[in-house]
Amino acid sequence: MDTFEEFLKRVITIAFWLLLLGPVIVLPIILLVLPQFGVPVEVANRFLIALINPLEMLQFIDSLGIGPSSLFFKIAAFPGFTFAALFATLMILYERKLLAKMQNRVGPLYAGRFEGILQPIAELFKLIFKELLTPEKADKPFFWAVPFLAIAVGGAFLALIPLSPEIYIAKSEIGLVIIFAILSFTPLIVLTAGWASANKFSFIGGLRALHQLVSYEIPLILSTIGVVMLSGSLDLMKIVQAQASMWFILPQFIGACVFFVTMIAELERIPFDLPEADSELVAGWYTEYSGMHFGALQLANYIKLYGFSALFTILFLGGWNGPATLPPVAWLFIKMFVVISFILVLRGTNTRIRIDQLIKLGWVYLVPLAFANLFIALAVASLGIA
Amino acid sequence: MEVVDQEGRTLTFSIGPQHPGSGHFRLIVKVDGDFIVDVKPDPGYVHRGAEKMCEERTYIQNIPHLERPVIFDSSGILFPYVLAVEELLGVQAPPRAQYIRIIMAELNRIISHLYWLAIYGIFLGHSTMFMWPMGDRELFIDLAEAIGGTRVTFSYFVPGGVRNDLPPEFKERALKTCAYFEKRLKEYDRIFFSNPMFLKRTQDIGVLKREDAIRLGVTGPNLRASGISSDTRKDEPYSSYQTIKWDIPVRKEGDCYARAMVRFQELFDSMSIIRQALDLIPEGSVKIAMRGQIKGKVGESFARTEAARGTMFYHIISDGATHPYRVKISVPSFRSLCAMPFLLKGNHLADMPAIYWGLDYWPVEADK
Amino acid sequence: MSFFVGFFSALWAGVKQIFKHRYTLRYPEQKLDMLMVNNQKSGGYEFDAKKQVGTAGFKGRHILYMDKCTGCSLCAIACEGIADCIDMVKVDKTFVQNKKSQFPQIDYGRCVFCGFCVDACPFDCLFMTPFYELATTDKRSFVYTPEMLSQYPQLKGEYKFMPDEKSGAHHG
Amino acid sequence: MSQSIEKEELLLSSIKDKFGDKVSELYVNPKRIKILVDRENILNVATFVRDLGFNQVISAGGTDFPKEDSFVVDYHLISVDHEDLKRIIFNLSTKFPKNEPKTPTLMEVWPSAEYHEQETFEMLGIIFEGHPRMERLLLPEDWNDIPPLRKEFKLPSRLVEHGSS
Repeated sequence: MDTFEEFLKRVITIAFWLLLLGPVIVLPIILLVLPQFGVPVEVANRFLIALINPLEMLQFIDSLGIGPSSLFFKIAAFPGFTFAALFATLMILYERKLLAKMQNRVGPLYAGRFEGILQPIAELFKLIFKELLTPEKADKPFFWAVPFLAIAVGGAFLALIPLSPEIYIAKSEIGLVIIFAILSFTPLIVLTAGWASANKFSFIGGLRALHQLVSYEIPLILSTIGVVMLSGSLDLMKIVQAQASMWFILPQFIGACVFFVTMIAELERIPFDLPEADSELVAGWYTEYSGMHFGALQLANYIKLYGFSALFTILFLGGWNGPATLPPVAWLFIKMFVVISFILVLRGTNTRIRIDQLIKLGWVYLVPLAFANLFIALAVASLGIA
Repeated sequence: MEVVDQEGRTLTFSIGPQHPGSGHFRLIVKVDGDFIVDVKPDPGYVHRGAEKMCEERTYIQNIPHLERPVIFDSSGILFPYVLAVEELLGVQAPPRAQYIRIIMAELNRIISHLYWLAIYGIFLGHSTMFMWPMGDRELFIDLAEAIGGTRVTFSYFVPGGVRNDLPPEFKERALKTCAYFEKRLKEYDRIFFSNPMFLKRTQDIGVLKREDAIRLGVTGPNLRASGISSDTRKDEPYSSYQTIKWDIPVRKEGDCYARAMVRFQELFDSMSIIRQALDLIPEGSVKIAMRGQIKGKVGESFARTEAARGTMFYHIISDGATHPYRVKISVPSFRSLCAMPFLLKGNHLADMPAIYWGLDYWPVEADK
Repeated sequence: MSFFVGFFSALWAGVKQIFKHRYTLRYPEQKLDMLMVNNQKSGGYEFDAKKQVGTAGFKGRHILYMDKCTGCSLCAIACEGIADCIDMVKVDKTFVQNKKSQFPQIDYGRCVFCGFCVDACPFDCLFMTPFYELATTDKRSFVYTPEMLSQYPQLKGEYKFMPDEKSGAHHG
Repeated sequence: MSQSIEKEELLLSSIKDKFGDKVSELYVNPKRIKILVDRENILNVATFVRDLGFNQVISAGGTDFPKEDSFVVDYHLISVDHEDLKRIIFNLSTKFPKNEPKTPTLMEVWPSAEYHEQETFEMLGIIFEGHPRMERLLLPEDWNDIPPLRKEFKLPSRLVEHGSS
């Protein structure tokens, strides 16, 4: 039974031989095979040259139409999904370190040379190699669909959030409405997960999540109407420009608080993580998910956290407005960092609240506050302060 | 909140032996929507037959076994066994040993309460309140380890006294630890006990009124939280507890919050008891020299002490042999089995962890 | 209003801990200094047979002084009801005070480190050392023969003792 | 330390003149009283003792005496709120032959005795009449041996290793 070192030695030797023999054997084969598929020869030549010279790679990709300026690159890479996924993994590490520091412990330490920096990647590999269990009586098609739907909703939600005047994926007049339209999918996904995994705990978790998400969408949307009234448009770009003089958090403080609280409820984080209440419901609606399913759900969760904190900064903290010393994107990320830290710190100092207290908080306190916020916005707009 | 068990509306499931919320113990819960309709506790998953084992072993060989039900309060639950055996032998532990026993029992009470507090935190979703007590517990485990030699099960009390004396300069170290921990407890209070979210989850939930508490046979902190000041250390002072002055924390409400606050206050009291014991401790021997096998006189003896969870009680019948004829062990957690269905019925499912662990029920101890 | 006061004071109590020092004892690199709690010969728990009283010390792996052991197997009898892990084993060397040349062999797969064998030994030849690193990969190597028990154990690997009161579990 | 036992004497005399010869007093020590009652009138003695002030049963256990061919069930009672009774443990015990192991349950008097009696039933096979749940509590479902706390039940592990030692 060989130890871990021997296993590692074998993996490295295999990788070494592949890298050595690959270009010598595989590439000529590609060159012979590609023309048969009608790929012109010089395209294959440019691909080979691009492999060696990164600058050449950029032009090659541009010529194929998936360069940095193309829509595919924007969706797939920078402001879109891959960036959000990387940002999410960084946030997972940041949360675990922050939580550890608050609890007098050290947090992930041994993965990666410097203080556990590679912990998310290590976890990703672990989850990839874990077995994907499907409960025997589960409703298989739906059970398998939920992780992808969750990531789809998380990803789609990002498309409409601009990071700076030039960096955006989709610019539309009614960006805010589309975001909330996408977000209203999450209760559906959660319920199908709860029902499809044929487990009593996840069924109850699914019902609770349904109650929580549905009843918290109303204050979520209501609290942003004040912002829309002040900025006069639904387009996130214009909202940020309207905050050039004064951030909306000042006139709209109540709206900002209501939005912040409902945001935590939407994300199912600690004060409101009823569905995943591990003390009585094992793990809520994602009890039965294992391996990369669970990885996908966690990734979707953190992508939504990234999206929501970006939305909060744009709506209330004046997005990328800031003195010119730093590029606008940097200002957005600094403010987002503060918002994210506050959300993560909440996890360290709060207990979970009960489902009926949660619903009561939502209907009895947040909705009236959101309405009151509308009148404040009306007063502020009529007095012409903002 | 009266919840009636209509046919077809209830969902029965077991918060079972393999569940983060119950430990090695099963609660068969019938739920109607979010309300618990009926609860049937099903203990016995970690039953070791401690009482039958005691009949096969000599008085000394029983000591490591009788610590196993609650390993983090091992001195607390071993105390009455040693007192009962001493009554059988007709001996009395020397005064210094009595004070050392007080110190060990109180150290174990703090360790046990901190373990309870950590699990209570994670049950209510407060992960910081899991990590802090677990970290601070190490302080007191180090102190007890300096005396008892091991970290958890010390096998330190023997009939006739204690096995070894306190290590040198134990007093300074203990006073330093207590001073540090009292500062820490202020932080506990701010982050947990007066945290409004914690109050929402525990106040007037699982209310055990005064006469219900007596009727259902609950003892220890659960009883004191319902307005009855009954503490064995004061009712029937043993091992020179009468020379130590402290007042028992008693609260009227009888809900989960009262139980939590009684235990929180007991942390302070235990530290002040340790300080007083360290001042009052006389010099002298710590153990009556007893060679060879111990034989009890024919007859029986029973003794009770105040363990962390409640009144611990032993009834030993001996027929003059080196083995006890019968050892009846009555543990505090077994008595809170009766109160559990009464408290859980009619509450939300989400209150189950707050009430269940508020009673400080330890499955291994209840199964013995 | 008191809700917000309580909420934010709890928040601040949590955030304040970020700047305090850590509890974690990084085990392989740092180890707790169990040795020599009160400078006895064996460093751990000892029992004086004449005075029938022990001296405080860590109850770790045993140490057997074979020059004093007479093979009376009282320790095996004491352990019989508890963990039944001491067997008397023949040793090829001959000792003057041990005619049957049988010595205790301890199976640490079963031992609970209660120390009653040390109490039972009338010749003060079985004590305990503060050595606690007994983990092995197969159960057979848990059994320590008398010769192995008579060598004083050393902590393995390079480590530095928990340097001072500040770090590790000895804080405060 | 000779403690005054006149409080215990007072209690005993009040029980004696209420029940006369039905109650036989085993011993009265400082802080310990033990009386023996037979099965028929344990119920009213129990209610009387409870009204005296002993409102909690902290332990109810049985013992098997093969030599006298009898079972003994002991109820240990404490008082939780009466100042002068707090230090006393009152032991109410009853003895009955092994061939008809039945005794009335004291659940009406002290509801908390329910699980103690259920455990005694399971461990010794003593049936408590009137007890709602005379069933298995701690032992595994497939336990088909005799009740384990009876003397004739030998622990298998002890027999194998040590023969007849």
